[in-house]
Amino acid sequence: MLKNLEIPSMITEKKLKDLYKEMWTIRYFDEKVDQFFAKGMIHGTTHLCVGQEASASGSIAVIGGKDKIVSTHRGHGHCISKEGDINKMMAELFGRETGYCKGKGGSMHIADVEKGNLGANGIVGGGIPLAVGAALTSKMKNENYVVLCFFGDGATNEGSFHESLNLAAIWNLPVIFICENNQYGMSGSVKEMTKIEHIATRSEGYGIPGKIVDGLDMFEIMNTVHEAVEHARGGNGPTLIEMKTYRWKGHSKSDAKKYRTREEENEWRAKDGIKRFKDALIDAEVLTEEEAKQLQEEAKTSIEEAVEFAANSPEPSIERLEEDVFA
Amino acid sequence: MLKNLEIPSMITEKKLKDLYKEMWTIRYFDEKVDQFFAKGMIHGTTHLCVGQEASASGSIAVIGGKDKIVSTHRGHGHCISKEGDINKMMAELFGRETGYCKGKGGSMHIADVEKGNLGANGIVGGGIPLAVGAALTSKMKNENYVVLCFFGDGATNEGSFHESLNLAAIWNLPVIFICENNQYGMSGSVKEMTKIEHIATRSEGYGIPGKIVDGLDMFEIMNTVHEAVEHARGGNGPTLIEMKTYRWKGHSKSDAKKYRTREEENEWRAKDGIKRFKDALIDAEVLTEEEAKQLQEEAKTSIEEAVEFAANSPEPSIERLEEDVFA
Amino acid sequence: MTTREITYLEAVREAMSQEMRENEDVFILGEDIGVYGGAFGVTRGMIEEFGPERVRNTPISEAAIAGAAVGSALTGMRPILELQFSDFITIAMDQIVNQAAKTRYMFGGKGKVPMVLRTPAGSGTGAAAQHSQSLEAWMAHIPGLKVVQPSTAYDAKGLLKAAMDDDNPVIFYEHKLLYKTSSNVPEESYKIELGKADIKREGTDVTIVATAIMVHKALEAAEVLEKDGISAEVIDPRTIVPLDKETIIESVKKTGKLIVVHEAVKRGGIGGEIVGVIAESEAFDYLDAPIIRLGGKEVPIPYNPNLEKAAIPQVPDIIAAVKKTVRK
Amino acid sequence: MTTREITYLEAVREAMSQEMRENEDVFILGEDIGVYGGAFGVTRGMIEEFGPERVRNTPISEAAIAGAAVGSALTGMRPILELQFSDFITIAMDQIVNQAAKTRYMFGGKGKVPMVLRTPAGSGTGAAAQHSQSLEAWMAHIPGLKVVQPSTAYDAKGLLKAAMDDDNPVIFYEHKLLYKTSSNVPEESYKIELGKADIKREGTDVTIVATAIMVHKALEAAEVLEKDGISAEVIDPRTIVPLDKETIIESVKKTGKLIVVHEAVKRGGIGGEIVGVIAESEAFDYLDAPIIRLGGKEVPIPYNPNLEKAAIPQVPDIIAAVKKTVRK
Ligand SMILES: Cc1ncc(C[n+]2csc(CCOP(=O)(O)OP(=O)(O)O)c2C)c(N)n1
Ligand SMILES: Cc1ncc(C[n+]2csc(CCOP(=O)(O)OP(=O)(O)O)c2C)c(N)n1
Ligand SMILES: [Mg+2]
Ligand SMILES: [Mg+2]
Repeated sequence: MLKNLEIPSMITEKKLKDLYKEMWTIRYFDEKVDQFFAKGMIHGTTHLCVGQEASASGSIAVIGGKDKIVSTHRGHGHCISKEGDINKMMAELFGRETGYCKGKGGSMHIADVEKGNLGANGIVGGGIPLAVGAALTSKMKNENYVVLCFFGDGATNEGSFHESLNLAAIWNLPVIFICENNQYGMSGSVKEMTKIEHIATRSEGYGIPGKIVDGLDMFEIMNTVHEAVEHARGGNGPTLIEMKTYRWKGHSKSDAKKYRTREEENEWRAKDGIKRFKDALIDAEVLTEEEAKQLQEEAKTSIEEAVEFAANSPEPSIERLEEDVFA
Repeated sequence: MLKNLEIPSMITEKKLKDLYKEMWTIRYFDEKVDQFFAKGMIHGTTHLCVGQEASASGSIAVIGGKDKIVSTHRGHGHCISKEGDINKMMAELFGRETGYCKGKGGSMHIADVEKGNLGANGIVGGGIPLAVGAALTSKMKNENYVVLCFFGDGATNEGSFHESLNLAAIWNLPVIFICENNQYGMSGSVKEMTKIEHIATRSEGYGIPGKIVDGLDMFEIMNTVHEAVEHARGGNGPTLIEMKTYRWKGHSKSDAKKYRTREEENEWRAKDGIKRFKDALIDAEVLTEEEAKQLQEEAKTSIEEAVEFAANSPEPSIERLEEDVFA
Repeated sequence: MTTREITYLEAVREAMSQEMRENEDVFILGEDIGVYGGAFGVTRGMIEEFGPERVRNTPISEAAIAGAAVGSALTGMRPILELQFSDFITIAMDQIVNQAAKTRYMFGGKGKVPMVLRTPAGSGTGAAAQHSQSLEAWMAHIPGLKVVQPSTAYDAKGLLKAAMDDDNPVIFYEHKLLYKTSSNVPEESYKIELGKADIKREGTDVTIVATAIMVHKALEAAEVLEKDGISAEVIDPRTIVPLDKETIIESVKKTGKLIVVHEAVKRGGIGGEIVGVIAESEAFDYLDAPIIRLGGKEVPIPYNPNLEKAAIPQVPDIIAAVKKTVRK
Repeated sequence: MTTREITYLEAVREAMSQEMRENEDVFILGEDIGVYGGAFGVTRGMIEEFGPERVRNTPISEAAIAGAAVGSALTGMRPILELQFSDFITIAMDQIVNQAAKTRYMFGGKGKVPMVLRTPAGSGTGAAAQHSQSLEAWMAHIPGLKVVQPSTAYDAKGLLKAAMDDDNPVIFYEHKLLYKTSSNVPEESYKIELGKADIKREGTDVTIVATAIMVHKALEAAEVLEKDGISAEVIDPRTIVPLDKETIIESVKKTGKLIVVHEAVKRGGIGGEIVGVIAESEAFDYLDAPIIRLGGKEVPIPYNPNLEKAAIPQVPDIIAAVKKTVRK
């Protein structure tokens, strides 16, 4: 344990610094994407995770390279945390040949199968059964990896959520279901769309543990996910973890945010997960203000470089259109 | 309250006798159908509710004519309890013009829309969202009817179950979800297919009351459903009621029942809901042995008449094939 | 009738609003259709007028909301279900195909399911593989469903009125890229009968049957072709179930040549059905060139805008197909 | 190769069992496939041989089990998913259509989804509207899926081997009424390449393209027609994706007449696709009669056995169609 910090043992001082930088990388990445969309420079739509960095970074921090994640439409953070290459990400958003999906997928389909990121998904709840399948492989092939399955609060009202949790439960599969409860679907609030206080309550219907964590507290996140991962690796099956968080931006490209108040937004912004992490690290003397500033700066620069890379990459040639359908 | 019997106030002595006869009608109906199928006299397949009469009869006993039910593939009992016409039912199984569906539906699609039976359903879990819709109409049109929505234990693992309960919960709809937990799907036991002790636990994930009742105890069933109906009529939304019961026969036409033991079957058969009801009624002096025998006899005769009716009914003419697709 | 130019999107909204003012049984349900106004803004302002009971914001539960629509229709309401993207019908298929479409028949002619499922289809917005499909052929294959694909604001309003008046489940496809297009639309409520094709342009040399957004591409192509002395007739079936076979057959008898164009993947698309109808009809004997179908390539819709465009027929493809046919 | 007569059902089981003995990555999942042996008994005995880890009984959760198959395929397994009735694909559509079919393309050519979805289709068992559909045309419309419809025990075994060897999602339709039919089948494992039609009977006067159970009805019709001096060629595409266009085109060039027969509802069925392929091919010029498509009527499958039979093409319908065509 690092001075005063209760954290999983694999989290070194170096890792904490990396995480701090990673969180800024995520934020700057999505801030940049936001600007591009606002200027109409990017095709399609996108879902930004500004404000939600902690649930991605904290969760993925405690798993290893052979472990896997299943992400969502709001997936840039997950990808970056799972050792994603921001150049390839930005290139994909630009629709370029050098992007993760050769420009064929766009924001909603970025995946990095080699690194264990089984992909964002454009279908709300669509990735949850996939995570169960990936965990089944781990079990059947004795590969001993775990799968972190991310989804939003809105997704927990899809049938796929229900069926998947039950299936993973009865088969004791090594999958951790992580609900990033940012209080809203597109516009429907959890309060309106469910009659329960906490989504974690739903775990009871599947006979698996349910946990509620402050989704802006990196330490609570790391500890809780770590515990669930150990539980899963021990052959004890899945856990449902609800992380209370908030998206700072609108749902997607165009969103007047009429369904929530400015006050609410400000309250949540004040709880900024990055700032809290920084304060804790400085408190624990892992980081100095100076270093913090530098890491933040490095993150920012890396995004500029990614933009550079993307902008200089070629468009996919039309001849590629009909490739990649079948293996 | 009738002597020593705790029952909802609308249940008169006459009604109790009717119910006793009704339960036998259900049993004899399905025993007869079983014979016909065994002899290959009926086309298709069927799902018999022999042994499960109480959950149908007891539940439907406490609702009125304008209330509605949504039934399942194992739906003969529900239909009979909801004032179904056994002649039309038998004729439907025979595929005749005079059947409920003019011979077009068969066992899995018997419906009596006028009587408030919105139909059996061949899709496990397929009727649950329909029940929510019917309850929505009640609310929007201020019709103040309730909907009893039946489904099996297996159906509670379908996404439609989950989505529907949540939707009915947040909209406070007057629907009572009744899980006839007969311990098995086709062959998968509740023990294998869920990790929970009681399906009623799932109610917690929707913020609605969950009740567990002995599905072979007519009185417990009537009281519990009655309470849920009052709750719903009061605008307080749905309840999930789990009724523990057992199907005496195989799942459908052909079933070697390898997934369960003879001992288990015998244990459950010993708890026969009809016999228990009779004993209680005799105890309470609502019924004499004599009367009981007579009612049972009447039930049996009515089935013979239904067979007669069906057998003498005409086949639908081929010209009718393309009718009834559109209204 | 007083008309004015409004957009396709406004036409859809106006048809719903007028109907909801007149018929208490009509209501709309769907994801984010309240203050958000729906993913494409079609219902914007409606919750303010009709309130949250009649403009019902739902959870993200496509199966349940589709089933709730079916169940409410079966018991006397006339729901309009807005499905955020037509691709999401994949989650609601049981309720649409096994329940809504079959209920009346299975019940032997009892009960009816008067509902409209409105949903935006098609590519062109960069939303990629899971948000850009054109799956109307699936629906057309299911007895018990009617399938509508308006191509103009005028048609959208009149066809939606007919769909809402129909006592059966109607799948109403709105093409995303058409939402902002406009045409002259009467202020009053009016109905365009389901099953009547519209000859969007008369011609004598070749018949082009085109659906949804392809109607506009076909018209563009026809204009170019005119300069080359080729007179193309452009037919918009408007509803693919029921399909107005007569109008197409008559046209082919006149021109002797047929091109069918849709955005949906060509393989298994509704184009095959139209070709089949002609190939077994009296018009067959009038054909003097092979029938050409144009449709989407056999790929999921890609993200990159150039690839995205190349995945579906464009004006030059139509021109080339016509020239090939006419030259024969 | 040693052959013996076994049923279609046994052939399917044997193909799976042989593969599972050879390849540890292959497993099967589905509802009641354990001691119950599956709704039609196809997997009977398999859990005893392979154990419950490789013959996985699932809850009634079609979306999740389909998704679990996709997810496990994407990570290195080769699952076979048994869907109890093909109608239930309506509940698993998102996972099949939006995930399995598109994953590789969306990911820009990374990842693969080697899975087989086996499922019984068709009418004739009295199971009525929700258990008797033939929905293969839906699948054929989706880029990224392959679609197989074996008509004999021999084909079933060889095609299933090819499907299991394929690195892509394959939808494998088994016709319920064919399960008990038998033919000579080699004991050893063998593969029939996907995309190769089989000429089940050679002929010169008319080409009949028939799928699944209709192959047998077409053969019966051909025998009757022979007595009337009409020589019919019967082609079984065996896989509708990929479709062996060449074989069909060559045949039509020879006979000049085409009948297409399938059990699925004619409107929007795969017959339209086949007609479309011919109508735009070089074979068009050889046609000397309209092409007749036979398919299911525009009704849900009814329960009554007479109505049920009348809802789909029967031998006399095929004979009548051929006579009408040949007379022309
Ligand atoms: C099946 C499906 N339904 C609806 C949508 C449209 N949609 C995209 S994101 C979204 C909200 C999802 O909410 P949540 O799961 O809470 O995730 P968040 O966006 O808040 O991260 C909706 C409705 C979709 N993509 N897929
Ligand atoms: C969607 C769907 N999946 C599978 C089936 C096949 N099937 C019919 S009944 C049944 C078992 C249902 O179990 P349960 O819900 O417990 O009802 P029970 O039969 O025990 O009354 C199954 C698997 C079906 N009809 N529909
Ligand atoms: Mg959310
Ligand atoms: Mg059961």
